[in-house]
Amino acid sequence: MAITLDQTIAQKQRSRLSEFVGSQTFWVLIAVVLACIFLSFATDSFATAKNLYNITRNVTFVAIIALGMTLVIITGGIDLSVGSVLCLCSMVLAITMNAGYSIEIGIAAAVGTALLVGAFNGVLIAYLDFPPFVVTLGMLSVARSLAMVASNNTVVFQFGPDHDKLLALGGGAWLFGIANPVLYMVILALLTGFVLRWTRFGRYVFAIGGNEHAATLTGVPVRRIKVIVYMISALSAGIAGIVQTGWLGAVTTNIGAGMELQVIAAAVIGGANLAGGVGTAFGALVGAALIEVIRNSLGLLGINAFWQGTFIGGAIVLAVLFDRIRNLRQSE
Amino acid sequence: MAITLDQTIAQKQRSRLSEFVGSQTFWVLIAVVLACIFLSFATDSFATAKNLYNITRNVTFVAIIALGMTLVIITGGIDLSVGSVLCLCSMVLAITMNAGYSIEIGIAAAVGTALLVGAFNGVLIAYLDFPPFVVTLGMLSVARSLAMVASNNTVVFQFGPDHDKLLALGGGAWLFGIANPVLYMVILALLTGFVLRWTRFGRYVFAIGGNEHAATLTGVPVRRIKVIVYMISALSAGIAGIVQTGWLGAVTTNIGAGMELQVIAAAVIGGANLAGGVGTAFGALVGAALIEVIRNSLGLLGINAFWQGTFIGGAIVLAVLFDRIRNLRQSE
Amino acid sequence: MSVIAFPGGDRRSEIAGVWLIANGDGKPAGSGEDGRLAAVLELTNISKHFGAIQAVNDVSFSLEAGQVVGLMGDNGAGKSTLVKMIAGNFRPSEGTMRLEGKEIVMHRPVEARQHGIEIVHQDLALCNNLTAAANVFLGRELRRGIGPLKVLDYKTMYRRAGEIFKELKSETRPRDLVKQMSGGQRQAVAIGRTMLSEAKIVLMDEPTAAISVRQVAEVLNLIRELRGRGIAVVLISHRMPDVFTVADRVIVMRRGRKVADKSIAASSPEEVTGLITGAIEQV
Amino acid sequence: MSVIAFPGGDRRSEIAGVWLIANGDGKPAGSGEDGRLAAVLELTNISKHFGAIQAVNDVSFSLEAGQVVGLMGDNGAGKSTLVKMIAGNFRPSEGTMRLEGKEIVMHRPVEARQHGIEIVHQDLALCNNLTAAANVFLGRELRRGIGPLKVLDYKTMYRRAGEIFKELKSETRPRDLVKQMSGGQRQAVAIGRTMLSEAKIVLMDEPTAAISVRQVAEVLNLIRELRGRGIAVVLISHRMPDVFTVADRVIVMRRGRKVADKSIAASSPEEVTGLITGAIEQV
Amino acid sequence: AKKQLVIVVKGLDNPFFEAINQGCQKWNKENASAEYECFYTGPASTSDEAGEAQIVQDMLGKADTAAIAISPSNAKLIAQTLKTANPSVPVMTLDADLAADDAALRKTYLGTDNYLMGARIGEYIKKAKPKGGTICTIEGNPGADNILRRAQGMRDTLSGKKGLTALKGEGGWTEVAGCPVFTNDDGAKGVQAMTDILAANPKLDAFGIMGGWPLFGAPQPYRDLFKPMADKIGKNEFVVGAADTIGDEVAIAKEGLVTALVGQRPFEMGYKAPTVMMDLIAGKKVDDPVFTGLDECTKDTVDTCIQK
Ligand SMILES: Nc1ncnc2c1ncn2[C@@H]1O[C@H](COP(=O)(O)OP(=O)(O)OP(=O)(O)O)[C@@H](O)[C@H]1O
Ligand SMILES: Nc1ncnc2c1ncn2[C@@H]1O[C@H](COP(=O)(O)OP(=O)(O)OP(=O)(O)O)[C@@H](O)[C@H]1O
Ligand SMILES: [Mg+2]
Ligand SMILES: [Mg+2]
Repeated sequence: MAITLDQTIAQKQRSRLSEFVGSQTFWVLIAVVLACIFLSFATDSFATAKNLYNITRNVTFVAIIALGMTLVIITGGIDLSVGSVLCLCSMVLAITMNAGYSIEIGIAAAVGTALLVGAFNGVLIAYLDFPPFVVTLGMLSVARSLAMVASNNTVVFQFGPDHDKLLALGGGAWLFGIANPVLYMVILALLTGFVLRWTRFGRYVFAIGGNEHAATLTGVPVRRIKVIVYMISALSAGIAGIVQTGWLGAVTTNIGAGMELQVIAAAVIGGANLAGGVGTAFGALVGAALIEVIRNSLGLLGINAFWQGTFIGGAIVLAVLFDRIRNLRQSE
Repeated sequence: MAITLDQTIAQKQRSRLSEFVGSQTFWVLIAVVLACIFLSFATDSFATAKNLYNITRNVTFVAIIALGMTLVIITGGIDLSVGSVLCLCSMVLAITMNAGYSIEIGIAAAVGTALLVGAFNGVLIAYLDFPPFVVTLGMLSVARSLAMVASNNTVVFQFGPDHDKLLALGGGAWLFGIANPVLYMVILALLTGFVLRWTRFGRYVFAIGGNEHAATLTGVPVRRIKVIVYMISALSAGIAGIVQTGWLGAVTTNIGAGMELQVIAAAVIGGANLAGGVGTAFGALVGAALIEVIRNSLGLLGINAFWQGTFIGGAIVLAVLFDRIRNLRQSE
Repeated sequence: MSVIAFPGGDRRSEIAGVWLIANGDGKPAGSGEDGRLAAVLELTNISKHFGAIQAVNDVSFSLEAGQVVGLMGDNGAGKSTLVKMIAGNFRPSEGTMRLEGKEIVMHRPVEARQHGIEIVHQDLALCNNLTAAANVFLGRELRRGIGPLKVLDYKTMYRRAGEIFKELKSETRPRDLVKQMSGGQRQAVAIGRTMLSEAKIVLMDEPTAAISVRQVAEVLNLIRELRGRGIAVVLISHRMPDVFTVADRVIVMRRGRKVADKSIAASSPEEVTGLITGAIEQV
Repeated sequence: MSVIAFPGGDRRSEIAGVWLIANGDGKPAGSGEDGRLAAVLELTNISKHFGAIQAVNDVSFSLEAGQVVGLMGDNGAGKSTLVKMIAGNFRPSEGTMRLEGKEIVMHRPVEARQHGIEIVHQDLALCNNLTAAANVFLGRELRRGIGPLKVLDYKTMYRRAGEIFKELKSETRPRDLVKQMSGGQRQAVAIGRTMLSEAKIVLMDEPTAAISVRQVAEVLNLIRELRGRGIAVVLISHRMPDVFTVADRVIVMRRGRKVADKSIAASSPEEVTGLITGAIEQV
Repeated sequence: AKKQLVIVVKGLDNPFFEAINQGCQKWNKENASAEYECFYTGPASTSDEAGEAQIVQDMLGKADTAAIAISPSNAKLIAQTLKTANPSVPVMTLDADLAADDAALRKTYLGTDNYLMGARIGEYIKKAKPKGGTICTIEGNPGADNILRRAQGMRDTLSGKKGLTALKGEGGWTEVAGCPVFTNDDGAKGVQAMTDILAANPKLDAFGIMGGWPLFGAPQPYRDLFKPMADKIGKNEFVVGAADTIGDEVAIAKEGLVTALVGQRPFEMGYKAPTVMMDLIAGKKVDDPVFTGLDECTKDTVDTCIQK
């Protein structure tokens, strides 16, 4: 044969680009872009600076949590508690600051709470082999209940001496008129992307999702990694909670209710596979963007509120349809 | 050796009883019984005919859907749309009867709607290989939206000529003072148990959950069975919706909201394994009962309402803990 | 159930009894008169591609009753794909199959079974959460009852599965979950499936991989017994000694094509190795 | 990367180069002076139970550098459990292990590797969603960078994995996903892991099950090469010919106990078969 | 144990009901030696209608319960529950009432006149823009009857006609496409939807906010949205009439970012309920309904508008 062993070994099967073009993330991105182009022509109000500012900002909260969720999903797990954890962390932040502590202490308390909750989830899942669905479903209930207990179920809207700092943190636009939450989202996405691709930790996350047993046998510290992953997921919810508190300027005990399903939808639309082993940080953003663009467009196009659920539900299914069709074509 | 091949082959490894005693369902049942005994002594009001009547009736709606959900979970799937399907079916029933049709036609319309929704879910999952989580998440959004469209978001509380029949169906107590919904639940549970244990269909449901690939290779009509399973799940939600409508006497577009997580919790607490292959009809009832007893007891014991979520979430985790501890002890 | 040790000499009649019940037909089929072998199955120009992958390419051969054919080839040569087509798991992209002279097209594994074609899959295709008996009868559960109301006949299934395991000399309890079973027991369950009805053809996809020498000997014995009954057996194996011990004929595949089809007596392990690796192009 | 065909004669030095880089130490370890074999590993009264199951029962033996030991036994005899203990996957319930005379207790697979013990697992232990190179380096990724900020060194890992596959004569592309690979390629990836560092002991749990004759020959060659370098090899296999071709010594286990431990020259396939099945009680 | 005067609210996740709880607790503190105590409960989520009915049953089954005040989220359902339970203790409604034909099931209603509340919001809007214009109604949970009643009150006032479900030019007012918007009691969602509606309809004249979520749940984005329009609001070129005076809402009114607030007095409800229940137990004659007042705030009256 003319092809030597060297050549075969050196061969790349597919370039990174062709791989990306074949991915679900790519098709969803195309859908988002097409939708944006369509809306720019169909309505006067879509392609305005103000609307784009709003859209990008609205995307962030779901997107930030979807980054953490993507890690969880890559390991083959799921985290249903994120909406409640967001609520709990916002409340801890609000109460701490309301009691007169500085913003640093408030954020530290919120982050600490998030890490604690995540560690609890993670330890039960990794060390006691609980099903992630069950543990985080329990936590969904517990975390919101604790937020009620902590706040005595009141609206907190006074954040003590650092009130304005907190509002600036979440509501300001420090750079080129881009909303701050968007900056955080981009930074966190780059960080997540970097971790997944370039660090040993990221490699292990994928390995666990691909074949947990194999990862254990080859000496990957599977349990430790899993605990960290659930801590990151809770942390991302906590960060979203802190930013959202700064944006909203008030915390009630029902913020983040039902958010878990939106976040999971965003991650899955962006290409994460609930069976584990597959997912990207970029996909999480794209998935969140698709959901927000649809929501925004329904408002702009003046579509009856009753129908909105149908469109959003339909979009969730359609996003995955691309991927299915491609797979079906390939296998037959 | 003294033991012949015949003896070995004839040997039963464990009796059905010892198997049951080792199961999670058993431990949860014990927990339910202990809680009931404790409550009977701790409060005057628990062991009253009226309270028991209420508890048993309250259990039914979650329990009926948990029966269908258990089938889905045994095949290794999940159905997040049940709460919305319940709402849609209730609404279809209400609107049909409100328009002057008889109760039979109303029920037929509701059941037809449920089967249609279930078939849609099932076909996407079985034939197009969609992840169940995604499809039913989409349907969660779509079905409720359709209920809003259908009812124009009004409260329906007039059920036409057969109004009283419907209320009797759901609110009456035709037999020994047992609430009608309880009767339906028991009948459906016996039916589900029978199907799972004694029919070929039930056998196939377990086979698919155990090893879908193997089931396909041996000629089990995997796709057909999966479609039927999702239809049954939607049907159970539809039946619960019909009964609940009869009990409530009014339908709004937010009944059944968030019910999916309760139902899944009930099934899982009762011993169904989200990885597939394991689950019983009896377990679904026991799981639903545990949740209801906890809810009821918190009220009777006068525990601060804010803490309720913590107790219920904790119970979900604890229920699975029994099982985990047993497994850990066995494996080390 | 009987607790008396099962006397070896009886075994044959006992298992025939099983088949009699299952089929309502005790006559062993397929074996021609006085040793002349009849073609049971004939494949003509069978091909199968998955998208761009040509897994099986223009393969023709025939199986004769009472003949054991070893099917060998490198990993990915297309062996499993070929037998799966015969077993009704895949439909050929091209080509025809004839069973006892009649062309057949199968859409589902059940149809293959109705034609008397049984298969033991490479990965055994077992459901860990079911009992051994349930696995043996998977896809053709026995039921009893009247009219449309039929329930699973647990008792008979346990009994028959027990009889089959006895015949296989395997210490496998029909009521145990497959999850807890050893490799050899799992093998027995998978092979047990082929014995439910009077098969004409039994396809075995690496039945001897990863089982110990003891069980290998048992599987080879079983294959001999099948041959004795006039059943055509296809044995896929990477183990040269197995094929040369038990097979009458060997077919070698390379990259989806058939590169050899000759009697064992006329071949040698060295030649077959050469054919598999490509050192020998074709014979 | 070089596209020039790789000349066979160079291979040895090339792979030594790989090890040099990996270990910073090119000297083959473990081979005693002028052929005298030193005991590398010594197991004393090792037992392991899982709950009520006694998987390994009071097993003692020693491994010597440059010796290939065949480990045989029925399914469930405890072979995998035994080698997993040596590889640090399980800790023995009882008994001690001595590496080059020093008692060792290992808590994690990483520690076994640090001691120079490598294992190829029975089910290969591959992650389908990762590339071949990622699988080879799983658990000991190469990283570059300064201080605490270290990133994965993709380039070097691809290059080294390529070199290892070349050494194994396997047409395996380091950048391909394992998901799409053939049985032989998967095997190459799993075996490739053992070649990352200068091992003293390589444990192989059924490396030849379900791969074709061609690859079997390659694996056996590789084992010979390991022996040549003074590495102790434990080969678990159900394939009698493999063991008798390549092993110097054979250990037979039955129901968790060691029932034989003798040199190949002094044994025979028949005897070993008898020991496995229990026809011969013990030697 | 003391006999209990039970208050069952729609859901614990709403700060409005917490104000009721505060009133209830204040009563307890002031009446520490009384033979009764006020006990506050409800389902975790406002959307859990069946859950509320179950709690009502539990409470009616309890021996300690001396009287019960219910805030029904699904009026028909609670009516049905009461019918079957046939309670021996006095029952009243609080904050939200049963339907007119079920009125016999409860002794009295204590709370806001929701229709009047909507009508007052409508009057403020009408006063600011007598010629009418385009409007968008922001509602809460799609099933919430009190919110629907408020919306009806506002529509009736704006149009001068009874019972229209959507305004199409009646009285000069038109509801734009995509409205009403349901926020599901989520402040952020409410503001996001309002932002979209404003973007799609730059010439919109008014918002009628029937539940205060966008203001008290997301005060900062609300400010961001309306700060650029503060001038127009001041000049009545743009009108926002909103419900409730919870949290930051009054401050927002002070900044001139809302034309008028019409608030309920939940604290008063919680505080008064035990007394009303004790009267019912004692068999005294009680008015039906007992309305708690409305607090109406505009930019000029913010410092005095809230009844203490
Ligand atoms: N369902 C499928 N979809 C796509 N490709 C497939 C499928 N099944 C098999 N193939 C491909 O077809 C080719 C032949 O595979 P097959 O399993 O028949 O090989 P084999 O000879 O049985 O190998 P082995 O000895 O490893 O079992 C391989 O390249 C394989 O990847
Ligand atoms: N993690 C575990 N937990 C419980 N039991 C185990 C575990 N691993 C192995 N066993 C049991 O220990 C015994 C020995 O198993 P082992 O895998 O070592 O056998 P083996 O000799 O490798 O067999 P095979 O040839 O089939 O690979 C078996 O009875 C097995 O069921
Ligand atoms: Mg194969
Ligand atoms: Mg093994």
